[in-house]
Parts: sequence; structure tokens; C-alpha cells
Amino acid sequence: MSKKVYPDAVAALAGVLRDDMTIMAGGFGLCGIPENLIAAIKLSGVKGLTVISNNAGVDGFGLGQLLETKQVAKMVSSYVGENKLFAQQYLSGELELEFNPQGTLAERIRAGGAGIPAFFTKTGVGTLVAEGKELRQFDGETYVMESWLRADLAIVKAWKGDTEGNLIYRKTARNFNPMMAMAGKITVAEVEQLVNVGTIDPDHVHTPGIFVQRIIEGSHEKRIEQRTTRKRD
Amino acid sequence: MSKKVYPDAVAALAGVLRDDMTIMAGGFGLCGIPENLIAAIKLSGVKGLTVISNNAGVDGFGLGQLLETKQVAKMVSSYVGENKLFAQQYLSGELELEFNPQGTLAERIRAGGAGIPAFFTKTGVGTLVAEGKELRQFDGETYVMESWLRADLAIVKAWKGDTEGNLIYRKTARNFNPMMAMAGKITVAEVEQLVNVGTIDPDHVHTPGIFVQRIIEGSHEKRIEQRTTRKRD
Amino acid sequence: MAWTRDEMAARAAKELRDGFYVNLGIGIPTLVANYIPAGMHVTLQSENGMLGMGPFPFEGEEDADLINAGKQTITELPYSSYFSSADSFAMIRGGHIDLSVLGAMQVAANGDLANWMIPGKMVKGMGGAMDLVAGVKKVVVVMEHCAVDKKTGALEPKLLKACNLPLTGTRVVDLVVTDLGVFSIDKHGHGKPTLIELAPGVTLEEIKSKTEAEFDVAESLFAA
Amino acid sequence: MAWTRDEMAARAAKELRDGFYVNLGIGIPTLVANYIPAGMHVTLQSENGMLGMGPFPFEGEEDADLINAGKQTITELPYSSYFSSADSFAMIRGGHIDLSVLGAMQVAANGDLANWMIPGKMVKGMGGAMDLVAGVKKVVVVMEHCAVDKKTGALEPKLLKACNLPLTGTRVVDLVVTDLGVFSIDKHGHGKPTLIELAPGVTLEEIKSKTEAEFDVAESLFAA
Repeated sequence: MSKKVYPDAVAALAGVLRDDMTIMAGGFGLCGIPENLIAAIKLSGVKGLTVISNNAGVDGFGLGQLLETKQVAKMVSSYVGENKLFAQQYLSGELELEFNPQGTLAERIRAGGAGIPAFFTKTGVGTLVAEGKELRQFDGETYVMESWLRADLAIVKAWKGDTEGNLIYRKTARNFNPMMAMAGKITVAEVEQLVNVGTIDPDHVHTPGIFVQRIIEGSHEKRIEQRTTRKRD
Repeated sequence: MSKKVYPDAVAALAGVLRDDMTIMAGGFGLCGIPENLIAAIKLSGVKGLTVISNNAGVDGFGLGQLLETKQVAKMVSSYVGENKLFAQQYLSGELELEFNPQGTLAERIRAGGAGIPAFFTKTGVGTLVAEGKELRQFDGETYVMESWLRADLAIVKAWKGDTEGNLIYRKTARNFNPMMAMAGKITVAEVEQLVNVGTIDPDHVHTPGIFVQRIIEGSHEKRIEQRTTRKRD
Repeated sequence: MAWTRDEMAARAAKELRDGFYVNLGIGIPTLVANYIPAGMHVTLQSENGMLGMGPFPFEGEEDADLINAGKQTITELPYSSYFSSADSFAMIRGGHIDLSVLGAMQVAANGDLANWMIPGKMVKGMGGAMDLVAGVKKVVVVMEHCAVDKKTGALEPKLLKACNLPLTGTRVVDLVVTDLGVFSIDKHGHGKPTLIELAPGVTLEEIKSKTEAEFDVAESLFAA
Repeated sequence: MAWTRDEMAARAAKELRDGFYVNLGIGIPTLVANYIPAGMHVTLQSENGMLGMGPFPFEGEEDADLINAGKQTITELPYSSYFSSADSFAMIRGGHIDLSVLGAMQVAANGDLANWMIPGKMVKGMGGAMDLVAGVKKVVVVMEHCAVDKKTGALEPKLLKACNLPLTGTRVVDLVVTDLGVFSIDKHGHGKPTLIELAPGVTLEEIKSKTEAEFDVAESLFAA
């Protein structure tokens, strides 16, 4: 067995978690979230977390679970609309919140993984998001400087992973996971299917194993947030 | 037939080429270069080109062919060591040359495609590469600001492509092709196998069709620059 | 008679062109997909990481790994592709998407857009809206012409001289489709918006009385 | 007796650790791959877009689509992966590669490195060298201790007080392996390089005479 493979989420996070750390958590809504690793963080009781995640889960599922236990001190997100507990804790001042435009959030995380401390973007110029940030003209247009995001720990969810940490994602469950895998000092991945090396075509790898320090196989509820369907004719 | 599919390289470049334009050309060495499109540019006789490409081909093959005909006014590259004609034209002042570190070149091209006019990197700080560029400290380290690169035309080579322009590359022939596809005002792709939509697994697409305006199927010599082998035991 | 939600969507769909890559926001903009003319090839982008968004799945065929930016279950098409959020917004920010259709709380005469935040209310976040309006080549807003004050029932114009809500972007809107008519916006210049269409039965007087922004009226409307 | 090229590579290989991701330059650094200890798992990166670089192919099995950064035909391994140049240098610049072994024209006492350009000669370009030395966690230089002046035959030291060739990076080298010995560099501080090993039969006097930079000598060398 490769040294990257751990038996379960609790084992994979052993020695990694501490109070007041910064954690990136992959997923968009409830799609592609590291369910098992979130549960293990809840179990650990670690507190004062800064969590970087596009969304905050829903009440009782996903990151919503870490709000229930008040383990989260600050969220960095682009949209938190689906979570009543979040609103409550935010309005009462228990929870700090930093909104980033979704694309700026994604690019800040990529920059963190790619060794780029800052970059310029048009997104948010002239809005609250640009307040206090450096503006600059390029080719006659105004851009705002945004800085990288990095984390002590990144938790990501993939479809398949091999024992060297090579990951492939499935459909729109990819979302923020690949960049977060790059931006964590330590990255722990959970996959639906842990496979031997040689199983994944090297041309199909989405996240090369270099970005994954620990990996587990887990079972996933994969809850659907908005079940929309059409009638058969 | 999709509106993106053209019968050959000459047809695919019709109405696109003009003197003094900037062209990005994918490939690393002779690996993954758009052979047919380069040949069509040679045939067109278009002159005064600025060519952005990691390398400049070899004498008589790849971009080397456009040097023979003196169609290139300037190269933006990271390494041009394999080309005697290049050296000759450069030393005689016929050819302008801008060296970029390979990673800076790759990132500048990605930035061009991603709408990021400038970013900071550690690469090149304290060297000739950083001269005249803005330096800035982040977290106590010095970085240099680099700007985006965009092109009037990007020519790229992929393994398979479908009629909507979705591309997949093969092994290390991927290299600069995906970023260049993003950074061209018009991107023309040549592939070894043009397939119908539905043939490529949507999870395996490397370059989504949105980045490809025209596509051709061509045959490829795929010359090997350094044939290194080992003996069978 | 003012346009229905579907009629507004159908009007926005007239901005589509063959070969366009398009991002549709939540609400009325989503309905635009139903009005893509037959024979026209339009590819829908979903900013959570997909090109070639298909219709809702048949019951029982929902896939938790396949959702749109509104978190609704969807399907793929033969020419679909998936990519990361960073790649998705590289596509958006880099100007590769031809058209974005989205809703608004307020639009100003100069193209300023407010659609994400009401101070004092719980704020849900801007999601990808700021990136879309900053990056997409053409931005079409589809909205009710006026908001209704929930307490007083008074009509509040949404096409304003200047937005008073926090902005999503400055000088970003190209076209506004409301239930009463259509305005083109001179977002790069200093001209007024131009009313270019009126919903059937809506008078110039009515739309003027419900619009705070000053606007010009296209000659074609006088002719009609 | 000075170390051979293979012995220098073998010495550099002692810097490898189990689980390391490593980038090897062209020339002697490439030989390091032959000295990875049995049982140690080391993954080789090729900056043109590959992790898990395998050995040269058998004759007749060369693949034009599968080359390393030196443009040599290579093979893949069961755990290989391919990626774009942008992703490859994101990996390098982002500090994810543990060790880089590369050649040098000159190294300065403070870790400055020159290995890409001789003014007045035709310049081939820096390729990925500047990115590697700026981004990789640990940089090991393997080089002949002296260059030989082609005209006069005189020996020219390469470990200098300061480089006089254009730099590849400033304060980037951690360790220098030459045919005469091994020096550790205090690249983040102001200390001198420390000679930590001597090739068998090489005297302190010889190496001093062939080194321009001042250096300390590790105590362990006196003990020996």
C-alpha cells in the first residue's frame, strides 16, 4: 500500500488539525464536497477555523455541520444563500464573512497554488469588493489587484484516485477541487473509488498526485440540493 | 458538417492572415507543433510576423521554415538553441528576439486567455529578465510584475478534436497548446483525428470548443528531435 | 399589455446568434433557453464548470454530480465539456462568452448594475455575477420594470439615474428587457438609454412615468 | 582523485528522500536518476508537462509525443500524469517540487547562480531554469569545479565571490557538488559556503587553490 493511503477520514486528518487553522473545502453547493473529511473535522472538535469554500453547505449537511458545532470563525465564500444557521451566526456576530466574486475566489486559490502572490482582474472594479484595494489601468481599462489564497489544509473530493494521489473528477463535481488541491500546505483527498496505479490514463488525470499528500476511499451520500426534472413525453 | 470544420490548413487560415500580425504557435521543440498550419503560413507569404512560441523549430522543420523565408520579424521564446538559421538572422539584426523564462511565458499566455493583464512571480527577480519591470514585496519576498500575452491568431495541434472544437492532447504534446488556444483572438486547431461530437468523454476534454474557432484534420510527420533509446536486456 | 415572463425571455432570446456561447442567470434568464430558434446552435455555459448544458433530466435520472450554477440537476449533451471553476472563470473573465442574460434589482442610465445586495438585509453573496458582468462580451438584463414596495404597494422604478444599491459592476449593461419595453444602453459613452421597443399596449407615457432615468426614444417607435 | 561524472551524480542522489518529486536538468543531473536507491520512491518531473518520467524507450518504441525537457524520447510509468506547460510551471513556481538538480557556469558564495548566458556568444535562452531555481524547495548544482579556458588551457574557478555572468537567480543554490567536493550554501544568510565533503585524494589546499569564494570547512572534515 502506498504511503499516501489512509484507512479512513479520521486517520487521514490525524496530526493535521489544530485550532484556528485555515481550511479550504472543495465543492459547489453540495456537489463534489468532501463529506467524510468534513464529518471527521466535526468529530475532532477543532475550533476557530477559517474555512475557504465557495458555499457553506446547507443546514445539517456539508459545511453546515461545522456551523452547528460553532467550529467555524470565518468563511471566505462567494454565496451562502442556502443556510439559515449561517445567517443567524453572522448577524449575531459569531461568524466572520468575507465575500469574494466566484471567479476571483477561484483565481486567488489557483494563484496560491501556482506561486503568484497577486494578479489584476476587472471583476469588482467600482464595487464594494474593490474598496481599499489597489486599482491600475492597463490598455485604458481599470483593474483591481487581488492576492493569493493558501491554506494549512485543503480537503477535496474526487471520483477516482490512485494510490499515488492522481485524481479524476466527475462532471460538475470538479468545480473548486483541483485548485484547492494545489493551494493546501497539506491536501487530503477522498474518492469514491481508490484504484491501483496504472488504472487511470495519464492523459485523463485532472489533479496530479504531487498535490495530494493523503488519500482515502469513502462512501458518499451525494445529496441533491435542487432536484429538477422534466416529464417524459 | 459543423461550421468550425475546414477542409485543410490553407482554407482554415483564409481571411485570417495579414502582415505584421502576432501569432502564437503551440509545441515544445518539435513535439505537438501545428505542422500543417505552419506550412500554410509559409505558403501564404505573410510577412513581418511576431511569433510567440517556446522554441523556434529546427532548420527546415517547424517554425524553422518561416525563418528560411524571412517571414518572422520577432520571436518571443524561452529557448532557441536548436536552430542555426535563427542565430544567423538574430546576429545580423534581421530578427528580433524576446526571451521569457519558460514558466513566465506559459503563465503570460494563460493570463492573456484568462483576462488577467498582469501578475507577480518570483521567477527572474535579480536577473536581466526583471530589468525595467516593477518589483514588489509580498510576505517579505521580492516579486516581479509580468504582463499578459495575447495574439491575433493562435495555431495549435491536438490529438483528437470534435466538430465543435473540443480537443484532447496526447502525452507531452500538450505543452503550450491549451493556453495558446485560450489566448488567440482566433484559434485554429489541427488534429490527427477529427471525430464527431459525442466521441470524446466530456470529462476528458482538455480544451473546450469555445476556444477553437476553426479546426482541420491533417497528417503529421511528427519528427523526433533526439531519438534516445535503451538496449533490451 | 405588459410582457409576461416568458415573453420577456423570448425577447432576450432575440439577442442570440448562431454559434454563440451564452451564460444564463437564475430566474427569467433561465427561460431564455426555451426560445433558442430552431436550427440556431447556441452553447450554454454554466459557471460551475460546464459548456453544453442540457435540459433537466427525466425523473429518476438525476445525477448529483451534474448540476448548474443554480444547483439544479441538469443533463449533458454530445458536445459538452467539464472544467474547473478556475478554468470556467478564465473563460468568463477572458471575454470568451458572447452573451450573458441576468436579472437585476437596479440598472442605471450609464449601465451600472446592482443585483446582489440590499444593505441591512441578510446578504447571500454575489456568486459569479460580478465576474460575468465584467467579462462577458454583451450583458442583457431581464427584469420587471418596477419593484413593488411590499408594505405600501407603491411602484419603485428600477431603471434609474444612478443605482442606490451596492453595485455588481459599473458600465456593464448593454440592453435592458423589462415587462414594458426594451432599452439599449450607451455603456461606453455619455448618451442616455434609448427605448427601442414597447410591449404591446404600453404607452410612452406609461413607461416614462415608471422610469426614473431619462431616456431617448428610437425613431422606429414613432414610426410605429 | 576527483569524482567522475557518475560519482558526482551519485553524490547528488544522496539528497533524494523517499516520496520526493524531483526535476533533473540536462547533462550530469540526468544521471542522478541512475542512482535513486533501491526501494526509495522518487517521482521525476519533466517541465514540459509530465510527472513520473520513465527511462528511455526500447529501440523501435520511441513516441514522438513523449519527450522530456531535453527533447529526448522517454517512456511513461504506471503512475505518470501529463499536464500543460502552465500547469507544469504552476507546480514549479508554487513550490511543489522538492528538489531540482542542475548544472551551472558559475555559483556565488551567496547562492547566486549563472547558467544560461555568456554575453557576446549566441544566446540560446534560459528555458525553464529561472523558474526552477526560483520555485523549487531545494536546488542542488552539479558542476565541474573549474572551467578550462579553451585558448590558454588555464583553469577558471566556478565557485566565486560573485558571479560575473548574467544571473539565472539570486540566492537560490542550496548545495554545490563538484568533481572535487561538496559545499553547502547559506543562501538566506550572510555566512560563507561550507565545504562539507572532499572527493577522495583531493586536499584542502587543492580545492582552496581552485576556488575563488571564501569558504568554511566543516569540522567533520578535520576529524577525517
